[in-house]
Amino acid sequence: MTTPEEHILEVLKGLPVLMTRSHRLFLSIPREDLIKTMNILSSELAIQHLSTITARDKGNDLELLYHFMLQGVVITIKTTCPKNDPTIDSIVTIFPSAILYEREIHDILGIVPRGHPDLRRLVLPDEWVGGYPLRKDWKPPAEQEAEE
Amino acid sequence: MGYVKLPIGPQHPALKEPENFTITLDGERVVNVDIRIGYIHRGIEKLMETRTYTQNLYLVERICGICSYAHVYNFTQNVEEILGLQIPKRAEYIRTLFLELERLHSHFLWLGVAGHEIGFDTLFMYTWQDREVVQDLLEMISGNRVNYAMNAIGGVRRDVSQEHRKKVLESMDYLEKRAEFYKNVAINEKTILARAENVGILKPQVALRLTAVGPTARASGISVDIRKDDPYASYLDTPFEVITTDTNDVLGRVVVRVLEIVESIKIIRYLMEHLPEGDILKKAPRKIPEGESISHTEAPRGEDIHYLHSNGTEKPDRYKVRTPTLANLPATAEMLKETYLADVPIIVAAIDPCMGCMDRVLLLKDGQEKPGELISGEQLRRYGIKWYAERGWNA
Amino acid sequence: MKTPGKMLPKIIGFIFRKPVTVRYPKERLTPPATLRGKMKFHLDRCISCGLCARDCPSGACTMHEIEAKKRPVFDLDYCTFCAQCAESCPKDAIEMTAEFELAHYKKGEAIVK
Amino acid sequence: MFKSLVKWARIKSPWILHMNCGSCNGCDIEILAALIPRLDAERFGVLLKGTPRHADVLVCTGPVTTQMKERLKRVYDQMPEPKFVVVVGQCGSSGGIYKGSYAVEGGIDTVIPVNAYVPGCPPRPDAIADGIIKLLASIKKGGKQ
Amino acid sequence: MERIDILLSIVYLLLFPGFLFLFAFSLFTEYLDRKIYARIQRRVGPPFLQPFADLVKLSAKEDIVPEKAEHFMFTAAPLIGLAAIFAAFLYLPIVSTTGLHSFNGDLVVVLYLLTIPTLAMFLGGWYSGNVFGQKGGMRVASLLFSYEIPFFLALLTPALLQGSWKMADITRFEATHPLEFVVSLLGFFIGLIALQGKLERLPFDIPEAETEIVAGPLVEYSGRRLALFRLARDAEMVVGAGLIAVVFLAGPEPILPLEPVYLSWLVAALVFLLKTLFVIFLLILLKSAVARIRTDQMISFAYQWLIPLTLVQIFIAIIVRFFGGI
Repeated sequence: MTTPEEHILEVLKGLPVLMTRSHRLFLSIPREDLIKTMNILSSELAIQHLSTITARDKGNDLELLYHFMLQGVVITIKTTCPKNDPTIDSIVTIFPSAILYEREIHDILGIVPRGHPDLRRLVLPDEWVGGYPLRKDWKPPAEQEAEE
Repeated sequence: MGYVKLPIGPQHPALKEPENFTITLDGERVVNVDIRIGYIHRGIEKLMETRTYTQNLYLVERICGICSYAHVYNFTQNVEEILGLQIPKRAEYIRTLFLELERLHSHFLWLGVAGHEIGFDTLFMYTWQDREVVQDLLEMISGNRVNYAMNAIGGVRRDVSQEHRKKVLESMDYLEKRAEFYKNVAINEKTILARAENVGILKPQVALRLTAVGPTARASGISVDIRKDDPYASYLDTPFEVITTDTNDVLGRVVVRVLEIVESIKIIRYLMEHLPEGDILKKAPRKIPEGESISHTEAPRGEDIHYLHSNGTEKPDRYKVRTPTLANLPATAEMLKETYLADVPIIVAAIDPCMGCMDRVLLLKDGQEKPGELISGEQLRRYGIKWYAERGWNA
Repeated sequence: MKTPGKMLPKIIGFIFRKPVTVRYPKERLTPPATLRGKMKFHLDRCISCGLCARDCPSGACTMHEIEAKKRPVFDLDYCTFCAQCAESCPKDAIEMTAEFELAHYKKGEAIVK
Repeated sequence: MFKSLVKWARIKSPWILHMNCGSCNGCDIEILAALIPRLDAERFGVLLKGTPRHADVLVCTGPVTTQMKERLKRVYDQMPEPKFVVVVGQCGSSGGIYKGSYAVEGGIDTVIPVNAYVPGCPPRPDAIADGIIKLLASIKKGGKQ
Repeated sequence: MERIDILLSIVYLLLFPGFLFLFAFSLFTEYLDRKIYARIQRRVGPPFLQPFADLVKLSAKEDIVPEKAEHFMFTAAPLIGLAAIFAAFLYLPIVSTTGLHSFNGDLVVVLYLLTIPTLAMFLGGWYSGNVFGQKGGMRVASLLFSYEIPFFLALLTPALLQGSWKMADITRFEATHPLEFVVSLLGFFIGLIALQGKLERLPFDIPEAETEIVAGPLVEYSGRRLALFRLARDAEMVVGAGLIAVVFLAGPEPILPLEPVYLSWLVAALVFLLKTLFVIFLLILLKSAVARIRTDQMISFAYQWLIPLTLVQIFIAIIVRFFGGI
């Protein structure tokens, strides 16, 4: 019997999959390939469980991590987008539960998922004007004003 | 009288935490639900980047007061993975003990809350009284009833003595009897059945598609349990079963939780009887090398996943938390459709919502899958704000 | 059988039995000895290292210069009672006691020096 | 005579409204735990009410997030006089562990006047009962009428 | 002689068993209700004077009329409710078989008077201008018929058996025919359940379901008016339970011919009170071990079970009467 990891590695053969420890797989892809990869995950691996989407500020780039789970194995798809063009294809049509997580990253880091059906202001209060708090160069509104 | 919009929350007796469900009603039937969360967004993720790992131990605990230990466990597991630190076996067992005690207390708490939501206050009083037994154990071992501050990076801070062991085992006997009693009440009391059976239906396919987790998913017949799928702590050693039911309704969620109480009791017995000797704490450095790690655990409410990226300093570079309640929200919106107003509290309660967890980053969720079904989400929201301002009620 | 009032036969007797209530404040629950309550500070053991203030997660413990000696001052309004300060202290100058009735009327009234 | 009767009634019948202004739930469940058979706050006449119109004592928890600030104020304004506020937990008292976050105000008393503080994270249910008793004692002594 | 009559009337109206007594007894039943409920939950429960303290405290509180509320109706609703209850109480035969103003058909008058507090509740909720209050008011109104019909019909049974609409006659008849209770046993329980619904207590506290619509019609009420509503609720419990005690359990009967006459009145009142307390006790037990049901479930319960069963009861009564009575 093959373990879930072996099964995944078999399907994703040819892609640069990194295994840090058992049950943890990482795969870095360019952002153009995102939808293609997601389709593979969804159709060939029959993954339905998107755990969450993490985004982080790497300095000049913003890194996105899509954490999926299949039988206890966490598969993380990594991709980046530059800070001056923070857009990414939305995966809502493939994974409906991403609707929440994409709004979250839109709100706290200002990444725009293209094709997202409902991108209302969702981070922080409605009247929030202070920018994206989880970016590294972010400062609290009070400090921003003081600098100006 | 046409459609009525009823705001439940942010300050509402059904929700012990501030959230807002704007419910559109046609008579007593729910036409639409708009879920607005984020009232208790405290910016913890950003705050964590400004604190040292030691300080974060306590901050991460306060993401949520009910499943606090699951969060701390995830945090320490992440840090230890990056450090490559193997913690002592005894510490591992004590951590598992706490994870399970927490599940016990959370499930008892939930039973009471569910009883309260359907007006069964006697059940609420009884389960909470029994919950005190678990709380006493937690307090006895850790020194606090809720935020235990039990973990340190590299192990646990307090040991379990012989005396504690005896007390834990005694309490388990009592709790097992009580769990049996509640099971009987839940599946035989007619008025509970009237409120729980065929209420809040969540079909397995829908549950999978909307990534329901924890007892919510297991009540829809999906056998998902991180403790089995990706064993952490000492779950590999411990024998236990994953409880599922296939009724897909609130009653199923009650039964799953009651049976999980029984399973937890079994696990705790095993742990207490096989507690290995040895150290409980290994010294860890203050600076954590660069790296990244993902940790997920089966919190009482479902899969709780944390991501840590460290950059070689004393403070984390990015810490991300996704809590089970957030994952269950889309499913809740689905369950609420076409139900009665009276069922709203119990359906919401059935996922065991823990808004404190969810709101550490702010989110705004619109329950409508298809915007513009009644009026668009944006209009609805504007209307809601205006409504509050006009009525001055609790907005 | 599935009937309403299933619990009633089992619980009706409680009307005539003694309630389980602990009549606080007349009677008291005995808190366990491990309880993390109000801390006690031993000035004679303190070496003014400041480790407690460095590790305090909530800024309850701050270093102040009192009578020509740097020493920690604890404000209970900030304290999370995590006992990290007691753990960080190399000289065991901080000790947690089981005292937990700390309610007060004004902010800043509950200070441990 | 009538005045002292009213005072007596006020001390004997504190109805509470519990409001979470962004706490982690720890304090909230401990407040509820003060109502259960173990401590039974109804002995002091405490009833947990759902609407601010019925309540005498507002029991607040949490560091007051930006979003809850206005709502806390409004709930406080809706309560009929005389009203009292008890803060439970360290984050409600001062912002505590969340101090410095962009999303919190830092303490209930930055928004509304507070009559009593109960430190702890979270306090034991008996400590919360102690807070209520101390509040009632201060009403008895005079305090706010 | 006449002067003494007037004096007695005043005493009857104001002191015993009139307003003051009803006031005190209502508060006592609330205490009893909360205490027994607490004891079933293994708690100590409130102290003896708790309901009184609540009442005094509420009366001394600030009284807010929300801007959105219709001022007149909002203020009048609790008074209407309380007045109707107090009026209904006067007709109950308490100290003797006659009551103060006993006449043929007083049973029907009391039944109608008992409907008014419900309507007052609806009006209060509706005019409070709050969406929860309106929702609660709607629920009050929509549930009205589901318990009013069985309540009326169930209370008819003894009247049918006896052939009179006068409560005094009914109690007298019951005192002499104890078997009558057995025949109308079903009606007694239906009356109890319907009364529970009328009082909006568990499992029928749908109009003020705390976890759904906060406090229903009472959401905007504060201070004095809330106190009046609470008092009306307690008094309604006393009067409703008293009515059931009168109609099914023979009220103050059997009356002992004691000398002087007020001693026999006192004993009669005591008997009546004990019977009322028994009914209230049953109501409390019913409350303590059930969950709240839904509006639709309550309506279907009323139409599927309560009403047909009441009709069965009435049928039994008619047959018994047809074959020569008991």
